[in-house]
Amino acid sequence: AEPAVVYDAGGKFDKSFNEAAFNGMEKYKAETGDAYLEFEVQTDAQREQAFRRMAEKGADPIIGIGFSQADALTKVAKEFPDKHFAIIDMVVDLPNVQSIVFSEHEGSFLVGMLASMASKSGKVGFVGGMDIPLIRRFECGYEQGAKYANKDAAVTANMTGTTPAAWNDPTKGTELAKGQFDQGVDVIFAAAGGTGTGVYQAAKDSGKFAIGVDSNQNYLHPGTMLTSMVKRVDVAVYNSAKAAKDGSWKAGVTVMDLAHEGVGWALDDNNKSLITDDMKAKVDAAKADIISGKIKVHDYMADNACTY
Amino acid sequence: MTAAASNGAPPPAIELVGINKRFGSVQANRDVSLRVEKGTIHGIIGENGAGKSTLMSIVYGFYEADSGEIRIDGQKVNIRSSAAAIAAGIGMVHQHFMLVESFTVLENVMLGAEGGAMLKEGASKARTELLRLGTEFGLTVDPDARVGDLPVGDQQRVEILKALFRHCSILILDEPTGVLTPQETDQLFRILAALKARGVTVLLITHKLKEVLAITDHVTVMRGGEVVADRRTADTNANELAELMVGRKVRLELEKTPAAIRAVELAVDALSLVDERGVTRLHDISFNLHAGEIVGIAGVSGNGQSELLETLAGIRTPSRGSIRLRDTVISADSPSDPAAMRALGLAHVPEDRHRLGIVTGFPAWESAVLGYQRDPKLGGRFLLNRNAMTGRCEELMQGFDVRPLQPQLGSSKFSGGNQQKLILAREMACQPRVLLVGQPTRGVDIGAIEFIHREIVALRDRGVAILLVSVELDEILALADRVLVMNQGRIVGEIAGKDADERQLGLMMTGSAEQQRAAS
Amino acid sequence: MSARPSQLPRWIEIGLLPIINVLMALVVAGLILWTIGANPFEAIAILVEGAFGSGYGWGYTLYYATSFIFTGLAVSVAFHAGLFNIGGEGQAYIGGLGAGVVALAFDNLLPAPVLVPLAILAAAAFGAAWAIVPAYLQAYRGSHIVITTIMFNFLAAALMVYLLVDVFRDPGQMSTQSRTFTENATLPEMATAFGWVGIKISSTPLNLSLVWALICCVLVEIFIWRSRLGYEIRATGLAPRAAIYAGIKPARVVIIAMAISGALAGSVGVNEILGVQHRLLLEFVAGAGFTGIAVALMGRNHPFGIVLASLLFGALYQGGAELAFEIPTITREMIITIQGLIILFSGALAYMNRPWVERLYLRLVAAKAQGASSHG
Amino acid sequence: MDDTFLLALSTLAATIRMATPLIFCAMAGIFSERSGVIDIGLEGKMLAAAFAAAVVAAETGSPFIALGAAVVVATLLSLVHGYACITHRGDQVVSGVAINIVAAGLTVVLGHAWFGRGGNTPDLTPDQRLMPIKLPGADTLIEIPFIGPIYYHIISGHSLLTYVAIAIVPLVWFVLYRTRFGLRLRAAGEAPAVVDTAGIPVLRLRYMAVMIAGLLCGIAGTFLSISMNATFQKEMTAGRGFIALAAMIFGKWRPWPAFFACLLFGFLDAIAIRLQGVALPGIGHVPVPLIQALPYLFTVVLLAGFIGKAVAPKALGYPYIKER
Ligand SMILES: Nc1ncnc2c1ncn2[C@@H]1O[C@H](COP(=O)(O)OP(=O)(O)OP(=O)(O)O)[C@@H](O)[C@H]1O
Ligand SMILES: Nc1ncnc2c1ncn2[C@@H]1O[C@H](COP(=O)(O)OP(=O)(O)OP(=O)(O)O)[C@@H](O)[C@H]1O
Ligand SMILES: [Mg+2]
Ligand SMILES: [Mg+2]
Repeated sequence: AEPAVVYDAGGKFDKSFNEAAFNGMEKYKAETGDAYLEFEVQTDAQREQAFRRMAEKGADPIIGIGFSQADALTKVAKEFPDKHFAIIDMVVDLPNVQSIVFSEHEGSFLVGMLASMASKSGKVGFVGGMDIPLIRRFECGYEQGAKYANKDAAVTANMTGTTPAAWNDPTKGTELAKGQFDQGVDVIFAAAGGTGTGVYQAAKDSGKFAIGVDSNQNYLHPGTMLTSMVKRVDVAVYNSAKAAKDGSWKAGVTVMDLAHEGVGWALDDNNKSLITDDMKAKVDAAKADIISGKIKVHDYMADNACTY
Repeated sequence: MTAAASNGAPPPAIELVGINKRFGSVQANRDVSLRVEKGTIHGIIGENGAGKSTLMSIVYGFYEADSGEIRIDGQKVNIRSSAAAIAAGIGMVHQHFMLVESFTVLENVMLGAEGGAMLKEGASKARTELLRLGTEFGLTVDPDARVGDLPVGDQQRVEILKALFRHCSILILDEPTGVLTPQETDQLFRILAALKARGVTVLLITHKLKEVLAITDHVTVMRGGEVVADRRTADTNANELAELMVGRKVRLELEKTPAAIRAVELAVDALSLVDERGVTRLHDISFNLHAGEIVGIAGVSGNGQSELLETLAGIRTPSRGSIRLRDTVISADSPSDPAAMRALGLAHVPEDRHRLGIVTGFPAWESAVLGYQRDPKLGGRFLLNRNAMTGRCEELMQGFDVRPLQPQLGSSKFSGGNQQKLILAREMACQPRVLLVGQPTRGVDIGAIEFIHREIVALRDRGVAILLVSVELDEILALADRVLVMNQGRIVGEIAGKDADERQLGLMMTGSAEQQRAAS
Repeated sequence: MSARPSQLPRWIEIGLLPIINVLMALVVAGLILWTIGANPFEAIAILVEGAFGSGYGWGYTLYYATSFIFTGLAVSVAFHAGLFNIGGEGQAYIGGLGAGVVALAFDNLLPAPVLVPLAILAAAAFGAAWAIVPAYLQAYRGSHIVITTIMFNFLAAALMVYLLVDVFRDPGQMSTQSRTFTENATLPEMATAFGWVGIKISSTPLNLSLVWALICCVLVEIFIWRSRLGYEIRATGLAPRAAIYAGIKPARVVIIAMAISGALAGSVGVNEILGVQHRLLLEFVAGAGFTGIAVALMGRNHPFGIVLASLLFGALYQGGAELAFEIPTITREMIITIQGLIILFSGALAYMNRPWVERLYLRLVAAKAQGASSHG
Repeated sequence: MDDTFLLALSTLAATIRMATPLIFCAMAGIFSERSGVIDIGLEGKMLAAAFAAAVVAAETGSPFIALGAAVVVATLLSLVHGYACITHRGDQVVSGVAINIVAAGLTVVLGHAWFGRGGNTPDLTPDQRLMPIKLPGADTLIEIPFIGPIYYHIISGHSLLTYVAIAIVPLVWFVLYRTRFGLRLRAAGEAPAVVDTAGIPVLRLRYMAVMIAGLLCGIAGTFLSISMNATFQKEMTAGRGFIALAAMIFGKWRPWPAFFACLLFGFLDAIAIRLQGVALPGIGHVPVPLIQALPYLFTVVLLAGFIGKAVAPKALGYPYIKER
């Protein structure tokens, strides 16, 4: 059966995690030659509709992208106990559902370290899309990482807005970035969907650094993009589809953390000149420490607070 | 064409041949033919809805005739837009002013004749020209005043100035005197005479036979969309014209018994009103209104009569002084509102019937209960009963001969006279103890005036106290038992109705006005 | 002859002309589909079939239409008072909050027959409250209602983000939503309701809110066109000065009309929160408030027209989704474009076809009359 | 002290940047609405223009050709609006809503068809964009205390289009109040029948007005996609058209007051950005969404407290029907 993917409201080209899922499916398609089904939801009611339609069409597995899909997916997964489902960023406890969650805070910690090591002013910035728990988890890990690398580092954080436009407002992103630059910030990590493009552009125009999110966005502005906090939704989606094809599919929770290469930071030709050996060494060490448990990165979701 | 010119006599300035115009089911003009000689003043009269305005709008390119021909100076012309009419030398003063209220006088005059892409150069020329026209014709208006702030009389001047400013050779005036005082009317007629002397052809629509007889050379009578008669003014008289218009004999004189005055219904004491902009509109007004009498308020429009009516009706709150209606005292401290005043038995026929008296977007049966929408007879606690409302409307229409007798028809589709009759019917039907009436016959035809006047007197005879505001001195003289003259927000004189005459009232109204003007 | 006093019979006016308009929109949409390589006939067949071809399609179409009826009525009631309420979006959002708050507070205490009506009232009350503030500011402070209602949309969004993240969210829960209500606070699905009387229909989000929406239509119809207050509202909207003359207090009318408007918009929360989601969540209004503007105006501000226009918009949403399911090359944005074109052609260009239809009709009538007279 | 001074400067500079698209759109709205045509479609026209500018800049490399293309596209949409509302007397609000929706959909459809990547257009290089301009002497004058930094931060360093935006306000004022065209246009919005009886074609005037509105929206869109940003992104106007509409009403349909309303909105936004995360004296940390709500709250308060009643052009929203 063909796999199916139901993207979240951001749409499959959000330059962010929906797009990562899309990339994963494209890779699957390229490797296996199998087609896949997809749908971009526009209203909340369409979520359930989409899962059910995919199930009725015989798709397998059916992958829901984003925490908002949980309720609809739960409902449909119960109706189709023989089908395989997967959900990203959320835990759904059913025997036919694979829940894939990412340790964004760990990845954010590493790019936070890089940010404060690259910063000359000791001030680093964060731009989030909306003030929601997921984004706070990014922010908290980033802050902790920045302070870990330089305990005097100051973190300035901004959220873009409170309507869906917050994820698609590069102009506001530009302005938020300029506002932070004016306060002395010289590296900004944006976890704000399409708004991030504005942040990166502003960094480029002002000769500062920016850090991408979800996908590897280093290619956007070589020389400006210090790195990207990658969240391997592509890998997760690919694995899930592949496992179903191979018959090795398993239900349960998969935690995509540093140890499992589920999150991380991107180093490639586009940014290698910006990352000194020293920086790389320190980050690699911290990574090892996190994996070994020596460094505890605080998960905002653990206690709804950023305490570390 | 040239043939006409060759036989010696100059061709008529305007000649209309077989004009037809239909609006839906209404044949507004039926095969209308008309000749207007150059350099004459030509009157057009007819009942409300006779098709006069429609005809003139066709000449002015505002409507397009379904068939027929227009000839100007013997040449057939095709007037498809106002621009074409203006190019043909036609100017028009519309029945409903065509003025931008938020603009200044100067801007209104310039609109369409700015004299260049930039306003500056044109404006200074226009200013000089206005000054010239002002002195030449005695038509002075402050060029920088906002038109919306001007009294209607001045707005009328602006309309005429607009036409003169464009140097038209044919001037159409659609009921220009409806809002003017006798003095202003005289002045307008002097202007028209001066224009005529200069070779301008004037077409004058009016409901006032006196005016027709006074100033026109020819008169055309219309009825039901058709021309029913054409007369040289010298060869006709008021009674004949009235009969031609209405199609029956009309009694032009109102018969009225002396008033049987009873108790005071409405007592106004030292009433003053300062408006939102801080201008004092009413100054220390005091008078009593008794049951069974008609008190007329005479005055040039814009001297506080409208504000007086609105204050008495509860629309405005007095700034000082008081109004006592039966046992209720209304003052700044204990304000009232129109609904409360109605409940006390006060009815009000507003001056501005289009904007106040009816809701033009409502069908007649809804407008027929405006102000009485809370009347328990019209429905239950929350809901209105449509049958009751339509029934009420039909009764009112029958009682006052409102035509057409169609409660479902949109309020705006009735002619002014019929709208007015409906409003009067509505306000009189509630058996008020006090009736405020503003300009009850403005723009209304003779037949309807006769009817309305008789109804007002009949109401008085039933013991209602009536306050009548009118700029028509004829009307005041015909109806009022007592006349108060208003000027600049004050009452400047009082005369018993039987002693009053036009000249004397006119002097009181304007004489002091000129004194004031000279003083300031 | 002007377009105003129509000479067309009603079946042309409200039947044939709208159909011609929608057909024109479909032709243009078809052209666009054709340029991107989709088969327009197939696509339009899927769209129509998807919206109306099955009980399932009808269910979704009517479910969307329910919200649009509420917001369309909301816009129209304000419109009758001469007010342009752009704030339906925010009022609906806060209405949902009202329903949700009551549900969360009492869903373990009160039985459904008590709680659901209470939550419905709360939705209306919260929506009304959110509309009354701009109304008050317009009535007594002269603030322009268009601006204040736009601002109140943003304020509602901000408030909801705050509440859902920091107040109503279960700690440890990633989703920006409250806990799910118990059965006591849910409005039954239409499928369930039909089940009570033994009729089986497909399970869709369509719920009893539709009945409430239709009741609201009737109530609005009666209120606006037959009640004393409705008379006063319309008088104020059409002729403010005449209304004052008639003893109507404009400030009172503004506040009452906006309160009713807000209550109607707030009822979107009944459909979405009590009927479908059974929990509070972010962005559940999804533009229904703005769609209500187009719905009201296309429905000529009349409940019956609003129901028809809502049905059209509901069909576009549901049929559009089916189109996206069935034809992979047709994206979400393609469907948005088609929706926009249909609004353009059957809404804004609604009068475009009238002159020629009128001419044609009059000619046919004249020919018939002539034929009849020559034969008779 | 020095820090607060610099903060103030940066806030003001941000104010001007944020206000730029609003100014163009508000002026566009003034033209259209003063002629009697409601323009809810500012958002859609700006969005379509942003798209056109980004596409053409990427293809031709010239920001000025891009500007021209954006203006053409936005003006074409205006013509659609005019055709619906002026010629066919369609509802002006519905037409505007339709334009907004079509623009939101079509930009992505076309962008995706041409470039892939979900409607984003290719990233632009600085020479394809309208970059900030450093005014002569900015670098040397900055040494002068007080005046220097003001010159450097606030006056210098903006996009060409920002300067155009500021210059356009007196121009709009001049056109509206000092030219024949403006006089007629304002009259068309107040009393179209008067304009008609003065022999001036009302419909043509209104068409001109909506086309000028299109032109100005075109510049606004260009500013967003190739000056402020370096790419087009779906729905990147993010509601600015509506805020501009609010600014226009706030300014009572007059150019200067509307201009100041735009600056005010820009300023409140700039302030709110800088207040996030700052502990307010006496209140402490305010939740971020509430800070984000401040500009809107302020607007409501200002509107209720200080601004008199706004009266729309009398004929606004009414198609001119000449009965024949
Ligand atoms: N725009 C219109 N649409 C429909 N019917 C109209 C229109 N204008 C005029 N009519 C009808 O045409 C007839 C003639 O109207 P017209 O305005 O010419 O009358 P009038 O002689 O000027 O009346 P009045 O003395 O009241 O000014 C009326 O019966 C009216 O109902
Ligand atoms: N849109 C319309 N539809 C139908 N009839 C109309 C329309 N507009 C005007 N009329 C008719 O045209 C005639 C003249 O209208 P108008 O408003 O000028 O009334 P009027 O009697 O001339 O008013 P006034 O009392 O101010 O002189 C009226 O008989 C009215 O019925
Ligand atoms: Mg007339
Ligand atoms: Mg008349």
